[in-house]
Amino acid sequence: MIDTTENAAKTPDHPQPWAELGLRANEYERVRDILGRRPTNAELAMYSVMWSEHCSYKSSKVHLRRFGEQSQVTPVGKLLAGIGENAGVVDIGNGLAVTFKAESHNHPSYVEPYQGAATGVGGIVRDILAMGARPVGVMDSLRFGPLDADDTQRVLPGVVAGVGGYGNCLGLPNIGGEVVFDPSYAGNPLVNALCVGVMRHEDLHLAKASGVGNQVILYGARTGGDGIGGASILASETFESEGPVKRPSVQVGDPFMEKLLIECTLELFAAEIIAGIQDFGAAGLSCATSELASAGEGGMHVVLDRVPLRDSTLAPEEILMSESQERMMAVVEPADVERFMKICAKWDVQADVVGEVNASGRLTIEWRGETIVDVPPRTVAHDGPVYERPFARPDWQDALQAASPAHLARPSTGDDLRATLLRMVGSPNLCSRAWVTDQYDRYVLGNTVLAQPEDAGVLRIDEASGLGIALSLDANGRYAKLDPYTGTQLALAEAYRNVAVTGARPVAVTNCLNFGSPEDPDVMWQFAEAVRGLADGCQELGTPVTGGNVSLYNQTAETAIHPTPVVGVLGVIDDVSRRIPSGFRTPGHIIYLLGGTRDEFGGSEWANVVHGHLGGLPPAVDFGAEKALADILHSAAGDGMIAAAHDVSDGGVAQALVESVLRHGVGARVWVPGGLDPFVFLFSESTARVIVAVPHPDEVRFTGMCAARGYPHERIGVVDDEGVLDVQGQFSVGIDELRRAHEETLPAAFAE
Amino acid sequence: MARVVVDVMLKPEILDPQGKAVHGALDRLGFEGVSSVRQGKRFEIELAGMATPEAVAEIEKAASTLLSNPVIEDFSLRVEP
Amino acid sequence: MARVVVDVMLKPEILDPQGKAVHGALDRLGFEGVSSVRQGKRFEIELAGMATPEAVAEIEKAASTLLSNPVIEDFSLRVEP
Amino acid sequence: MTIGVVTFPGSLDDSDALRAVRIASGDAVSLWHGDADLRGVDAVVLPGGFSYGDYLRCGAIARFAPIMEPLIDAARGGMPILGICNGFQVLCEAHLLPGALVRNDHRKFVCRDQRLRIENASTAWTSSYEDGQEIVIPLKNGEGGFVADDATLDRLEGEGRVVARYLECNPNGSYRDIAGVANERGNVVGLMPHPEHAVETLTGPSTDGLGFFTSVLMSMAAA
Ligand SMILES: Nc1ncnc2c1ncn2[C@@H]1O[C@H](COP(=O)(O)OP(=O)(O)O)[C@@H](O)[C@H]1O
Ligand SMILES: [Mg+2]
Repeated sequence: MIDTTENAAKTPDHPQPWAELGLRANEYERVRDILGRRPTNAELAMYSVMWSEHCSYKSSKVHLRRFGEQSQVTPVGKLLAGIGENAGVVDIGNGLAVTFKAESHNHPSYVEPYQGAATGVGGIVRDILAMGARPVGVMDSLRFGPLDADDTQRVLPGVVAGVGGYGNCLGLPNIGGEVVFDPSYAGNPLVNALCVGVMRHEDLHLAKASGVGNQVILYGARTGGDGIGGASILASETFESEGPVKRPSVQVGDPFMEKLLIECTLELFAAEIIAGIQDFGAAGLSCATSELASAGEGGMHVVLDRVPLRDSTLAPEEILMSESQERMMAVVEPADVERFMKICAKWDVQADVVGEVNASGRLTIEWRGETIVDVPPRTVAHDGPVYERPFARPDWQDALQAASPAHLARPSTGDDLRATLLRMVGSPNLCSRAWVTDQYDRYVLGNTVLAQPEDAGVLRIDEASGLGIALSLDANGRYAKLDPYTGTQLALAEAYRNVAVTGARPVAVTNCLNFGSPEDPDVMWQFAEAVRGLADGCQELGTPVTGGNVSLYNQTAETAIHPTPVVGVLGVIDDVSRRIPSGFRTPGHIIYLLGGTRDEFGGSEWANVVHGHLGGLPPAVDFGAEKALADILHSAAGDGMIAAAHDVSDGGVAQALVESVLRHGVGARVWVPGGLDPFVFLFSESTARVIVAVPHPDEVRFTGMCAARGYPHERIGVVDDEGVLDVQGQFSVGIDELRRAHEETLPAAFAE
Repeated sequence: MARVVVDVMLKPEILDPQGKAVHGALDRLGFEGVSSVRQGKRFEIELAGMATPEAVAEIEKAASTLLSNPVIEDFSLRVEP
Repeated sequence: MARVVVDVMLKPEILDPQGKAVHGALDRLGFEGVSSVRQGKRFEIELAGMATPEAVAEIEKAASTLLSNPVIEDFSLRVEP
Repeated sequence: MTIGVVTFPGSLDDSDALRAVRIASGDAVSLWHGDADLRGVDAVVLPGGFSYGDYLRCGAIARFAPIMEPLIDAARGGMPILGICNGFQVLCEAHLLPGALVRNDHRKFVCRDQRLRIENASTAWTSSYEDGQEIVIPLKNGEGGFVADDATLDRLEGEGRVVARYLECNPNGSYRDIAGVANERGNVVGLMPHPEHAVETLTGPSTDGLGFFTSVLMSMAAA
């Protein structure tokens, strides 16, 4: 029997499975208050999925408000859309705008690595598309347990193949990301995907259903029973607490369908027949209808029978909750419906009118001629519960910070330093990522100016003027564990610097905040600190947070992952032909280290690789210095003074030098600056530093600029073609040996 | 020498984009009367020895862990004469 | 309503990297006594009507033109009860 | 001189191929898979991508698109046709070129800057090169292993129809390191790597790919 609104009003005491659907008793009571009766099953499905942690941000909202309170102006102008929209939109000049956002697909990728990662890419691409933008690139930030753990062997190849399989098939270049190994992610891999898109200012489409009489069209894939309850159940509960109502909760992606959906949608935009649009993410129709209706001024009526199904046995509440991929919803004026359908037919995309915008102020849904949903849409989509979860600095935090790395044995002779270097460059977090990134197409679309292994991805946006963008995605869970406030700022600083070394001007920020259970006050404190750190950092840098994503409950039993705030920074470069690449190429170029080096090893890769140690304080952040450094790089790029630049971060100057010489297989002679301990010089992870290669004729001009701005700069070596990296007075090591150590690790780990 | 065949198909409720594409192509090429197509994998496993119950049990275990992912796929196994 | 199953396998002389990889994985997991693995495709085609000789002949034609590439693959077809 | 580039559902490198034609100073025309019409072009590029999602077999479904009928006729009549990656697969499926392309031997998608040797500089698409010239252009595929039986391979070698061969590394298990082949007449060429991604210093590893496009423009101008 159909549970109609009429029926619900008559049977107030009918027991309902609200707890199994993830609602708390107080939340269920609130639904009853809002409706003035018990919800129907369909309404219950909608509220439960939309009020889940994943969709409602109920634990994180109070903290995330900080981002919106900041200035929404970037160094290149006002945001065209900010927090609250599907994705933030940044004006980059020439009438063009860029939108970018990252999203997590952690738990699905653990359950079914290939499909979990693939549908993660698919979801974020639709988000960008729904802003009115043509997607032009993707990135992926990945974290796994130890490299040699069985589960990593199972999960990583599937995740990488899934990210590649979906993105490659869509024809979106993959321009960067991260791969990190740490025991804290064992059984809890993190798969964060980012998409960036481009539009003309006038094409900005915001998700809303307005205009009484306008038609609501569902287009794309048919709706099936896959992924039902995925949103509320997959993402918002820990692995252990799997309740009884779990359906097969994995979705399978169809990137070909998505490619058609993209081309079709872009043609619809160009034809100017879209009044409002919404992608289908988690929570499917529940989400799309209630969000569209809630953001518009009127109401909406939907005839659920008109939703094309892949499985005719689905119940109405299942149709509302299904997470079938590759679907979109558009609001279209009646006169345009025919043209809409024609364009869909051209691309072989199914489209059906499923509803209409009205002035009722309510979202009503009918099934077999009866009303099964009648709700105020805001209460579903925007006015969900908000929790002020208790948080407190963990009682172990002091002990962790007191366990300084100062007492760890350090290499003292040249031979020791050489052995340490070789061990580090081959270690899981510092070795070459080529085994992963060679599975991604970085060339498609023909606008990729820089991609992996460069510090940031750079895309040409406007062929005529050379206007382009740069993007980097970074995080360091070890730093964040030691101090979540500073650790988050370090992620911001690194992403900012990675963008700056290409010569681009960093302008805006997105994030994906991966944490454990918000019900644990320790975790909630980490989260609050991370948000505070990011907000303060962005304020200082003048780069607003434009949007982001939160993934909570990343934990197995009582153990949470390291707090892992992944930060994405977008930069603008006026002329991509001025970009600075990262590798040394030309013998005779002079190598400079910009920025000051201190004895900073808390959370460092050296402490991790050599001693398995995590303790002390992470490196200090200095946003003033980061800004000054970015300015220098930007000016130097404009004047063509620098031939190569590479960020110094994990593994220190040693790692940066190794990557710089291996890029084009040249050699280098390097000396330890006076007054610096060779070990500290090589392996400290002090921030606000880069190494650059300067052609001899530009040297005076370049150092003059650094001096004028009071920025520390030290001549530390010269590029040569001797085939060795020589650290004078300490050791030297052949490029071939370095290359082997750097490149063997991942292929060996995943050899068949 | 015996042969074990393992067929792995996506569960019925899971989207099968490949089957869908093949179905579409059959329609366009004018092959009529097809109501659905599902595409799966077929493994032909040759054993060095006989298909003893132990050997088959081993392959069965491999089928459920390595050859298929029970979250999205079903498998069936048979010994060929 | 009838079902036609089409199995498509690479010709024996064509290298089958997937089968080889499965074989390697079986070895590493300690499944012994496997002498070779080949991986192919299985199509389950549901007909709207009966499996008349004409309908089957149609599917046979589809199998040899669309579902398999005769340069590298062999197929076999059977009607399931 | 006009060169058409066909867009199938799932074509990805079509805009790049059009750009490459323009950079080589040709007139680029976009062709649609659903039209049985070559719009009067002088040559055609079948671009890379995942037509129909590469489901079933790469190129197997695209091979039956309406545009393939006039294209197959034109190919038989001597029109220069270049199939890049997915386009190569379509040409093999259409039996305009011998052999087939199968899953990479390492079973992973691979994207790398690939060194090649041009083995035959007398086809419609390679006349700007020298025989034996080495070039570096991007390669990106999941099913790029060229296979054929020995007799076919011997015939291809004997008739000089191996157009390009992989050097330094065989990235996908292709028999005899074959990266590209031609039909008997030399007007139809299939190539697994992507010359259209190596036409600008800013975005490619080299500009070595431009020669494919200048070759055909020059040979047509001469004809
Ligand atoms: N999962 C990935 N996807 C794409 N590119 C990646 C991925 N992981 C790492 N990379 C790329 O590999 C290079 C090296 O990565 P990493 O050492 O983490 O860079 P950095 O320390 O500068 O952030 C960078 O260009 C980065 O973008
Ligand atoms: Mg970097």
